[in-house]
Amino acid sequence: MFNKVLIANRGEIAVRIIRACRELGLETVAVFSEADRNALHVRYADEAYLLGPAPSRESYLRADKILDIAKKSGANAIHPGYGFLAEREDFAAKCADLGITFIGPKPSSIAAMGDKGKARATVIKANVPVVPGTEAVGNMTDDDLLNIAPSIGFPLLIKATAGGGGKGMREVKSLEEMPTLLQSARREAESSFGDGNVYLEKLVEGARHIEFQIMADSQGNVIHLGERECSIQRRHQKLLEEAPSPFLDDELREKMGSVAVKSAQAVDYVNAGTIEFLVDKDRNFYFLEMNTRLQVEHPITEMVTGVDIVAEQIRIARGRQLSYTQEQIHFKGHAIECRVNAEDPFNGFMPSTGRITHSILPTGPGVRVDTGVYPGFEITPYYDPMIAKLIVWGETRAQAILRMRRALEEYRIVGVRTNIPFHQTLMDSHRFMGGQFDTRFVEERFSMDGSTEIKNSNAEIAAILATLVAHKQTERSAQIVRRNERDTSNWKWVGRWERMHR
Amino acid sequence: MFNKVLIANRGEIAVRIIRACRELGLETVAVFSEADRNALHVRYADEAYLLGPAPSRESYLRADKILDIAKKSGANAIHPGYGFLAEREDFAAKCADLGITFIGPKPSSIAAMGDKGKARATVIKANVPVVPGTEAVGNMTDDDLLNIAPSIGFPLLIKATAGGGGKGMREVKSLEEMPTLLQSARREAESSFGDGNVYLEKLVEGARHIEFQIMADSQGNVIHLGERECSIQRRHQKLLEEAPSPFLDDELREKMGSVAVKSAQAVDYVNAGTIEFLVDKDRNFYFLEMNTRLQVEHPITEMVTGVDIVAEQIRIARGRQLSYTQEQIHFKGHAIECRVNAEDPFNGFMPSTGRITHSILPTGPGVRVDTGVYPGFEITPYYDPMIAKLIVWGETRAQAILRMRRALEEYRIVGVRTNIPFHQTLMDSHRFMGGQFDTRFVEERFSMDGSTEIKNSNAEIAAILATLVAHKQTERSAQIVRRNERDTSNWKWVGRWERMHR
Amino acid sequence: MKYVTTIDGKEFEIEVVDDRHIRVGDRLVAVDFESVSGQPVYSLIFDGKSYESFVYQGEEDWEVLLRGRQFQVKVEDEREKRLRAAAGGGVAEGGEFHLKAPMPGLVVSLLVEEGQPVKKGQVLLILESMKMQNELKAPRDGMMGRIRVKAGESVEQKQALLSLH
Amino acid sequence: MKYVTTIDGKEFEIEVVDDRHIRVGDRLVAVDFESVSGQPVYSLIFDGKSYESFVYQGEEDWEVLLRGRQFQVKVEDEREKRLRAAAGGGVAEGGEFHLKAPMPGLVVSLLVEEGQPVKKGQVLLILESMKMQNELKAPRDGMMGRIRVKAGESVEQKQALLSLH
Repeated sequence: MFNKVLIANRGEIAVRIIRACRELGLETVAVFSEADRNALHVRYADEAYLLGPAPSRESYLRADKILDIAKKSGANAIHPGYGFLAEREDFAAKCADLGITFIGPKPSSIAAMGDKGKARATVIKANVPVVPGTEAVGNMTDDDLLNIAPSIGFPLLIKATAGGGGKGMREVKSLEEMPTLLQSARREAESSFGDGNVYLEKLVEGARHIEFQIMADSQGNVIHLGERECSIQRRHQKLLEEAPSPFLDDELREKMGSVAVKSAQAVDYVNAGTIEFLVDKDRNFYFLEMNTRLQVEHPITEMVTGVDIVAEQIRIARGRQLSYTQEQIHFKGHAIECRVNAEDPFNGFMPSTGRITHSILPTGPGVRVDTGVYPGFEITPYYDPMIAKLIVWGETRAQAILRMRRALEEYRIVGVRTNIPFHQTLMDSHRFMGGQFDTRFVEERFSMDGSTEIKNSNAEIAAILATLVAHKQTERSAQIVRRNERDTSNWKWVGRWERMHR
Repeated sequence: MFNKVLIANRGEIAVRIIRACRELGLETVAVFSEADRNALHVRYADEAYLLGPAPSRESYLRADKILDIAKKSGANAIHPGYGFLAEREDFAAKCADLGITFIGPKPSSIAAMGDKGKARATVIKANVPVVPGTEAVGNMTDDDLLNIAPSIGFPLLIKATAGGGGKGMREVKSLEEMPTLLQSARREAESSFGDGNVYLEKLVEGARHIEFQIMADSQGNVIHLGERECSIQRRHQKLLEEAPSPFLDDELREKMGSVAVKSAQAVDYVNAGTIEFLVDKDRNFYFLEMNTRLQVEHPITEMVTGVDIVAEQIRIARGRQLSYTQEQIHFKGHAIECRVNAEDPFNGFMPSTGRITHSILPTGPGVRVDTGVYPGFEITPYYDPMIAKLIVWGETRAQAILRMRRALEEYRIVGVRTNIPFHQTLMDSHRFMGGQFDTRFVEERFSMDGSTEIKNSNAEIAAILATLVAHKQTERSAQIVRRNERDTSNWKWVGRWERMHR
Repeated sequence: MKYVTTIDGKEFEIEVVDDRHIRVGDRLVAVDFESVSGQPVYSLIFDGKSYESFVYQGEEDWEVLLRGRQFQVKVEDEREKRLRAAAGGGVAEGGEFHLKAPMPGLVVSLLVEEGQPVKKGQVLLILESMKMQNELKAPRDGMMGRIRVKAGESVEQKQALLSLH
Repeated sequence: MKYVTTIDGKEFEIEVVDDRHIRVGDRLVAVDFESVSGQPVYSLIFDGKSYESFVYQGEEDWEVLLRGRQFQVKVEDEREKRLRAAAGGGVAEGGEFHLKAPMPGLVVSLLVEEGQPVKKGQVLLILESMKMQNELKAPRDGMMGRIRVKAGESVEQKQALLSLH
């Protein structure tokens, strides 16, 4: 049984995993790029080793170096977190070869679900409903895809087979625009995953994106921990998740949960995983894909079930049985997660980089913040812009929204722009409060302007604030000019000396 | 029903109450002293009014000014927090006179329990067991007390009748030393509470300090939310609390809980309150006193019961029924609170003041921090040294201890010394882990030195760290000297000019 | 000092009387204004109400982030205001536009050539940053001027990328 | 640069070879040492192990707070060490002791008078700070020297309160 875990990741998730290890009494090994020498995961781990330069390809994606460090440090397990090497079959297989426990599923399960095309084929065999789309598997050429597209019908989606997080995804409205979009999707997929393969899927309109957390042990027990509502997205990037979904009732939850379990069983799944579904207006649901790893938004499930998913992952990897049966999983209250990104919501969500000079975290009852940044830390352009996850729990959805609202109001981050104002505007949106949204909501029916009434009532205050700051600045620069005058007086005097004595 | 709440307090508890109000949709009014202009409670509240200079007597104890501000701002309720005006019958009565809801018990209950001597008499009538001591009520003279003392027996405790938090408390070993100690106890009581009255109580040896949280509504429903173990104290100041107590079983919990409820009923109690008990080695328990207010350590009860005590206080004050019956209160897991004080544990717990220049809060699953400070805030000598409460929850006591250990390790506060190392040493103590402690543990059987084995293994690292810092400093000052040499070169040149042309 | 402060075309006349008082229009009001922790975070107590805000200097105007809303605020003292009124207030519309890199990143591809006419909203260049492909678009119709970068080139924030006539 | 660093009487010979290497005794070891956020917080990666510590300059020695333990560390370069050895190393024991206020506060009462003999541990003065009455005691036996404060007086941190011969 392992006792030292290497965390092959960075940022908040590396910190999250270190916490779980420490609470289980396991030693931790961090790896880091040159940009991350002072990152929190390096500071919190028992050991830390440099991987290489900042770009991921030269650091966090260097499987060879990571395995060398595992050997050198004596780490006998690796937790991959999400992203980077988390869904790389070859990496999981190499760990096994070296006698290192990969804290995740078997390589074969990663392979079966990692290629999204293959995954569809696999679950179709297990009678799991899927979104209509390409069913052939493998390297389809542009010609193949252009031929098949009309039979699927428009609008449709081009998706990266190795994909995730909306990267390499394009929406296609007509056959005419498809060649260009295929090209750009492949380009993005190649640059994100080193694999330019894509497949097609019918675009389900008015759909919700709802996923189920499953946990499976090596004794063959598989349970689900309920769903997460992930429809609040922008450019296929999740921005906010909640559990439970306001759209599901107990009956549908049970039905989808058992399909999720069946999907996991279809690939002999072990450890934590997530089955993503699309749910249409009429409550038909379709398997989208399986994420064979820990999910960014796992904390909301932890908040409503009381299960520590990362600790449970580690226990499973140590060969233990699941700590819970399906009957022992109870849902209590409502949890919401806001992803705090270094992006300017008033400027097209443009990424923002720079040094965090000041920060105040919201705290208090029912609030959890998972973050890897702190005052003094530099946000670089090399990695994902997500700098924190703000998670709240409330007895009801309404209470959770009120709590999230006050937590967002309390949160201060200075030095980079963040999307906190986006989340604040969202919390004030009547459609969001009413649970009336689908995956297009943010892009199509949401505006950062919010209520003009509220805006007008604060305009005078904004005017006063700007005026006072501008006034302060004018006064200060006047003082600097005066001080400089004094400072240079000696030089003037030297000049006079020169002239006098020339 | 009120809609705007004035919070007559400062620091973490003012922030805690503002959060509860905001989550209930109530407007908040902060009050502040000159030292607290930039305090978090001022920044977070909807409105804020200056009370006066830093000393409490000129600010947070100015009931008259606070009531004026309530009128001016239209606040129709006041939450007193703990300390300051929280247990002042006259203040609660004045609120009622002005039609302002006092979020707490009736003035008569405060009076009945606020004078500790009267409280003993009241509960004795209700057949609640008390620690042997003075039963007469009122202003006992030193002579009265010296006469009674031998019949109680030594060692005994002198306690302030208006007291709380160990202020004005003295332990007396013999009649000879009693006059001096009476004098100093009265002096401290006078300065802390404006009331120099004291009473006597037998010192129960090997005792644990265990308290019960009760909640009562104005319809006459009274429930308890279980106990808190508060035996980890130093100079009668609580340092760490946990729930449940490792010393209690279900049977004793039920018995003490029903006595707690009976004690509250004896004074027609409404709102949140705490019954403090001493429990001796043989599990006999004695009523000590009732705190007729929100308690510092209320969050651990919130963590194990899921009840938001402050929100419930507000609901009760609005005339609502309790949200829970006794049967609906379930205890889940284990919670621990460490009080983080600005005190140097390596220097006799001397208070430490100064500006906080940097801070990183521990976060993640099961961790809550209630604090009123942030980087840039100045810790002044005017108020209580407690700057934060670190609270963790775990499925078991062992898990809570491991989680607290990792949270303490993560916590960074720079600018003032804190007692975090004390808590770290405590978490490593085998006696603490084994639940084997009483109220004397910290003072008599605990040392900050901890295991010498661990200390030795880190000594080399400490030596390296100090050497590298010293080396860096030497290098830096060398550079400054060199830079100054360059800077002054112009002046030398002027000197030369002068000499040349003289 | 008297200021004319403008938000969305609405003007506020604000006079800073002394450290503790301002006049808004005709009203004299007590203000308690502090910057927090030496950061561009400001706490304002105005009429008893407690506000906190981030105030940044933008390219031209001040940006005020208050309660989740952003305000573009122009602050001018009386003299500036008069000067601008005298100049006619017209800001040149048709001049040359210089596209600068809004963040550090990698130029993934250039979608236009020098001398080519472009339409408002047309994608000119793709910049990869933080693992996202960001499309930089033309702010108006025009003709491509000088292009200063090549595909595959890394650029710094604010580095000039290309011009539009 | 070579240093002799002492903790609890135990000496460590540490040579700073360059920015990335030190020699501890005979061992040459790679170190990665950084201060964090410009604070007296230091991150040290030594032999692969990651340590973080607060390092403060105390009155005489360095104070290192590491994993919940505090170490008093004396760092001397070789030259200082030799000078001290030559001087015999004896620090005067019996000299005058000046009691300074360890924190700002209010002198509640003075329990001694000038010229009075006092015993080690005897309470000399009560200082109220942060709502606590703090007893300041004699560090050794001696005779009271000059008393510089009165009861009821507010004092600053490090202000001289009284002397002990």
